[in-house]
Amino acid sequence: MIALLKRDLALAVRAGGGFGLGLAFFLIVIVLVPLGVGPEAALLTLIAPGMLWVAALLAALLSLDRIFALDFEDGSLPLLATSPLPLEGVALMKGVAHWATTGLPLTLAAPALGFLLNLSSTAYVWLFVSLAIGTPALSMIGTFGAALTVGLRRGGLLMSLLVLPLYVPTLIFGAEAVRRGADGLSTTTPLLMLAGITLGSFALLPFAASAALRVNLR
Amino acid sequence: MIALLKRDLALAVRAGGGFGLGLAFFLIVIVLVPLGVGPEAALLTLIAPGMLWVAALLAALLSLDRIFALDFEDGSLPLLATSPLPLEGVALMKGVAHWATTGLPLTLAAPALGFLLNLSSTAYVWLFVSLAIGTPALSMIGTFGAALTVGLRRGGLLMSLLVLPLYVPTLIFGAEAVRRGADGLSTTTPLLMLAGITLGSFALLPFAASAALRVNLR
Amino acid sequence: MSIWEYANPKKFITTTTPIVPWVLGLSIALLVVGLTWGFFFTPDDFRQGSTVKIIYLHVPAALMAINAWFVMLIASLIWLVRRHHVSALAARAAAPVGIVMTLIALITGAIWGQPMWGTWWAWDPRLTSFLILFLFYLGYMALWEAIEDSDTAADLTSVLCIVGSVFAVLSRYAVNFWNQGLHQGTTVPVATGERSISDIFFVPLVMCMVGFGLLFLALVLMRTATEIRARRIKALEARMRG
Amino acid sequence: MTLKVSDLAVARGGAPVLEGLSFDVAAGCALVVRGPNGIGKTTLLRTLAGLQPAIAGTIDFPEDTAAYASHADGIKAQLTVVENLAFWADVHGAELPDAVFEAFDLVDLRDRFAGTLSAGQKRRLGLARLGVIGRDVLFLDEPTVSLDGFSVKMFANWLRDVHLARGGIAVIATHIDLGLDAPELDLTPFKAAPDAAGGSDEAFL
Amino acid sequence: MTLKVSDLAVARGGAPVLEGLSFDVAAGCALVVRGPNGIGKTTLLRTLAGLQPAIAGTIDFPEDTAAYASHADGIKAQLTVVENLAFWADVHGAELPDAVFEAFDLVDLRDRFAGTLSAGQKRRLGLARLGVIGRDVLFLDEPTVSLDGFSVKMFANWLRDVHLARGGIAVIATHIDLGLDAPELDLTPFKAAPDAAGGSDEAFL
Ligand code: HEM
Ligand SMILES: Nc1ncnc2c1ncn2[C@@H]1O[C@H](COP(=O)(O)OP(=O)(O)OP(=O)(O)O)[C@@H](O)[C@H]1O
Ligand SMILES: Nc1ncnc2c1ncn2[C@@H]1O[C@H](COP(=O)(O)OP(=O)(O)OP(=O)(O)O)[C@@H](O)[C@H]1O
Ligand SMILES: [Mg+2]
Ligand SMILES: [Mg+2]
Repeated sequence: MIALLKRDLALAVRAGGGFGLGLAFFLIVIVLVPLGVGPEAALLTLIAPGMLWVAALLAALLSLDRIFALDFEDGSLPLLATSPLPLEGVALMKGVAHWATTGLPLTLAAPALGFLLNLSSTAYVWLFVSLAIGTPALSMIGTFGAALTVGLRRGGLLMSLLVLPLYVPTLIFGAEAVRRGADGLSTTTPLLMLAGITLGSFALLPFAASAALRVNLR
Repeated sequence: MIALLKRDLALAVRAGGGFGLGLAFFLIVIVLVPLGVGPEAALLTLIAPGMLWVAALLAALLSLDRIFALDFEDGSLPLLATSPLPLEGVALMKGVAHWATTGLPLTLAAPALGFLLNLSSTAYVWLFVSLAIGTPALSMIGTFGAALTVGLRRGGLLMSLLVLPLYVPTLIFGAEAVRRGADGLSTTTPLLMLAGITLGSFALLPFAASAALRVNLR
Repeated sequence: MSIWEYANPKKFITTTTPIVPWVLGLSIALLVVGLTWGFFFTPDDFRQGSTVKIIYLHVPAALMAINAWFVMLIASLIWLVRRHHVSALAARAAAPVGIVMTLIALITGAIWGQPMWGTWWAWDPRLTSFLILFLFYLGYMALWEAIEDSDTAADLTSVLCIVGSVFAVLSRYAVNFWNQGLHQGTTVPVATGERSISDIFFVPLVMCMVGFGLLFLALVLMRTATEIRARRIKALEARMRG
Repeated sequence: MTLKVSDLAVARGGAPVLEGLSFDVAAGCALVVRGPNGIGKTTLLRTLAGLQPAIAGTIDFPEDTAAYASHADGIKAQLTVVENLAFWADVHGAELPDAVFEAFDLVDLRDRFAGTLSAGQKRRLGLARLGVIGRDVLFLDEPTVSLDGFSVKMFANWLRDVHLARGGIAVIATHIDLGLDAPELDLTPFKAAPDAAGGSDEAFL
Repeated sequence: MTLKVSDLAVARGGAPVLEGLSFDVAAGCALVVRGPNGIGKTTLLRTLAGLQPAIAGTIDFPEDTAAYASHADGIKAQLTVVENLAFWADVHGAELPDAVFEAFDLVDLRDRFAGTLSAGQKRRLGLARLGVIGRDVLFLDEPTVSLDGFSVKMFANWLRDVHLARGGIAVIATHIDLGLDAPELDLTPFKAAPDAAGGSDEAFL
């Protein structure tokens, strides 16, 4: 299973791989928002926590279709399915690899980008913490969505449709944690909920994802 | 050339095609923003014009990689390139097909969705008009971006990176038109600029796109 | 004889075809009586005026919207465990009915909200979670449409339905949490059931709810039969080709 | 170790394709599957490899000993030849022996990115995977497509002298002659009748 | 109409692959290109078809008469067999003659979605495109991959009796014997020397 993780990370950093592009997309959404909404600093401060989380979510979403589609197209997936690796493990590793190439860089960069949206100073640490706790859930839920749509040609957009409603709780608790941080309130509850979602996703969704993969490989 | 348009539209409405998914994505982004930003109606009204345009832009963006990648993967593209169709015409038709399956439904639906963001009532008509004028430019610029990245495996995200800066003028003028409409100001200048961008894109970008395609097919 | 015999497509059609008109007739009768009673023979509410009467559409539709998802969930589980095609097709048939119910609830709510809260839409927890439910329906139906092979589609949509249900419940709690203390004054229901609604509203309301329930049942039975026949045509065509 | 197939029926896209297939392949033997386009060779091999369920009959061989190979070889264009093979060796917990590069004429191509290989070179890389993962029961769907005459012979030699010699089994669908001394199975007589049972739509007929 | 190639040199991935190639193919004649894997057959055909530039030499034949066909046939899985062919006919402003379906044994498959065809059936569909678009100069890269013996013969017959008979030209790269009575060109002697000129890096050497 570690071999799979290593390969996926190697592929991500090679030419044409996805590393850094999720981050770039995140940056661009953050840049577009002030262009669309207008430059008033007070307004931006108000919407910053929510928009940062929405941008993170969209960036995660946009790279989901890489998770299985490439392996499906070049025939790796049936070969992995008939290999000694359990398919649940494959799904789990795919989720981890997606997080390492998307969620992790995004989490590290988000505080630096917060200032583009004039995020209030008390919120930076909570932005970092909430993304660190919440983005793994985004990756794992996305892996499930990718597994559902892997057989379909360009299932990418359909996958977005399936995955986005599943992202709602993560988004709400994540943005709420940052907003409370910005207002100086306690962030314990939303962070606990986020942690719960992440743990639950990693515990259960690999099984759902591998079931979907098995059906799609049929 | 009409044959190509007809085929692309037929493919879009077949199973697994992209028709309606751009629209669904638009809807979902519009739903996510309040979930992230919070439910205050006054705040939403303020950011509605900008967010609607940003959402339209992201929806257009997400379906760009369908434009050429499918034809590239199954080998249609070299065959089209060696057919009697001029490659400029191919690029133009691809842009038109993308608009018909993404920009058009989005324009028709946007006013109905404006009320989710509590858009002020004077702005609805300008939202519709600005999207009707501006979304063709999004499709044509996107076609150029798709042509640039067609050879790359999963160029989708890289393409976003290339295309988004090109979208900036359209976004600024589009959102500005709606915002002025909401405030009861004159919308003539931004709408004229939008029209200019669209006409210019359709006049020039097919040539750029076909040049990019020729290089990528080499 | 076990209940599972009715899971045979032919048996299902022969059993339900004679029942459907009765169910449909009864539901229409109940709805006609309930709605007429509700609209014309109940007094206006002292605070809400005549707009209160939209409750006879709004509440039953909202209830059925949620129940339809439950039906889909149960049918999906049955399909995954026992692999009865009728079950999968019933889930498929329930989705469009459910999404229409959701839409009716949303639209009547919006129409109601305009005079009550002065806005078509507010991000109230209840409304928000309904909008999310709408998205779940949309995704579920899109997945059915996108997959060529029927059994594959049934399997995948069932998995989605189960995972989706968990997340729908989670969303409900999240939404409640998110809107806490932010949106006073618009806590939707004037009435939570029996307590603050007087009998004079209550009896026609119950009639409408039962009427909607039966209507849902009739529509799902009819649509399931249609789906079965469509599958049958597809199967026969496949055989003729092969 | 034997591969025993009895009274097998397989379906594709919900419709029965083949029925009543029975055959045994003993350790160290190969079976060449033949038949016109569309008869069901690919479907049969996928079923044997466990990628899709059979609609009737039994397939019997020791678990976790099978490997499947088709036109799509799971080759990553951005990895080099060595990296591609090393990955599959790793997944199967096997070594990456140098002999494989010689057996499949990949010595000169070791450090080339797989994306820059020609059709036949890519095919050789795909086949080399079989030499790496050390599975005993191989299901091969048109393994020699795009290979030149020399490479076909080379592959046949590997199959005979390495794989079968150590007691392996191979079931091979092919349209060309591999030069293997193996029994052939023509699928034409096993074509499913138009009204054959077992399709996924059966309940609806 | 003749295809005249003189002193051609072609490159792949920036490196020269073949050099000094000269040959003529007259109207009504075919040329079979042979050579081991990786020698440059695909590169040569792509260059002839105008999909990539030559690094030296000239290629001469009437403009807009060429068609290229390789493993990827531009088949849309979501369109039926008829729809796929009708599209290409439309693009080339040609009719869709019924004879094509017979010539390529597609009569029974007319209304099947192309995605549900077997490998060989798909290949036949891809080849049928050549019968529809009415181009005179065909560049075919391993056209018979995955075809059974009967289909290979059928294709060879179409090529001889329809395409060449009406004065067409065909250049075919293949590893198997098509049973065509055509001259063969072995590329091995034309392999570019390691220090051949014309690579994209030349200015830096
Ligand atoms: C788009 C807007 C709306 C949506 C989506 C919506 C949704 C719902 C839902 C889901 C229920 C059923 C809850 C249950 O029984 O558990 C419900 C019930 C109800 N709604 Fe709405 N609602 C909307 C607008 C309104 C408005 C504007 C009013 C009136 C001011 C209203 C008044 C009620 C009442 C009185 C009930 C019955 C309460 C009960 O039985 O618990 N709703 N609504
Ligand atoms: N994209 C590429 N980048 C760099 N080199 C390449 C690329 N594709 C092929 N080559 C190399 O160019 C040479 C010629 O390749 P080409 O595909 O033309 O061979 P071929 O004769 O068609 O072989 P085959 O019979 O295997 O199809 C080979 O040595 C190959 O390794
Ligand atoms: N995805 C699919 N859906 C429905 N039918 C299919 C599908 N794929 C193949 N078929 C049909 O199933 C039958 C068996 O196909 P299969 O691919 O097993 O044939 P094959 O013997 O491998 O042929 P070939 O030699 O052309 O590869 C064919 O009639 C084919 O048309
Ligand atoms: Mg096959
Ligand atoms: Mg080649």
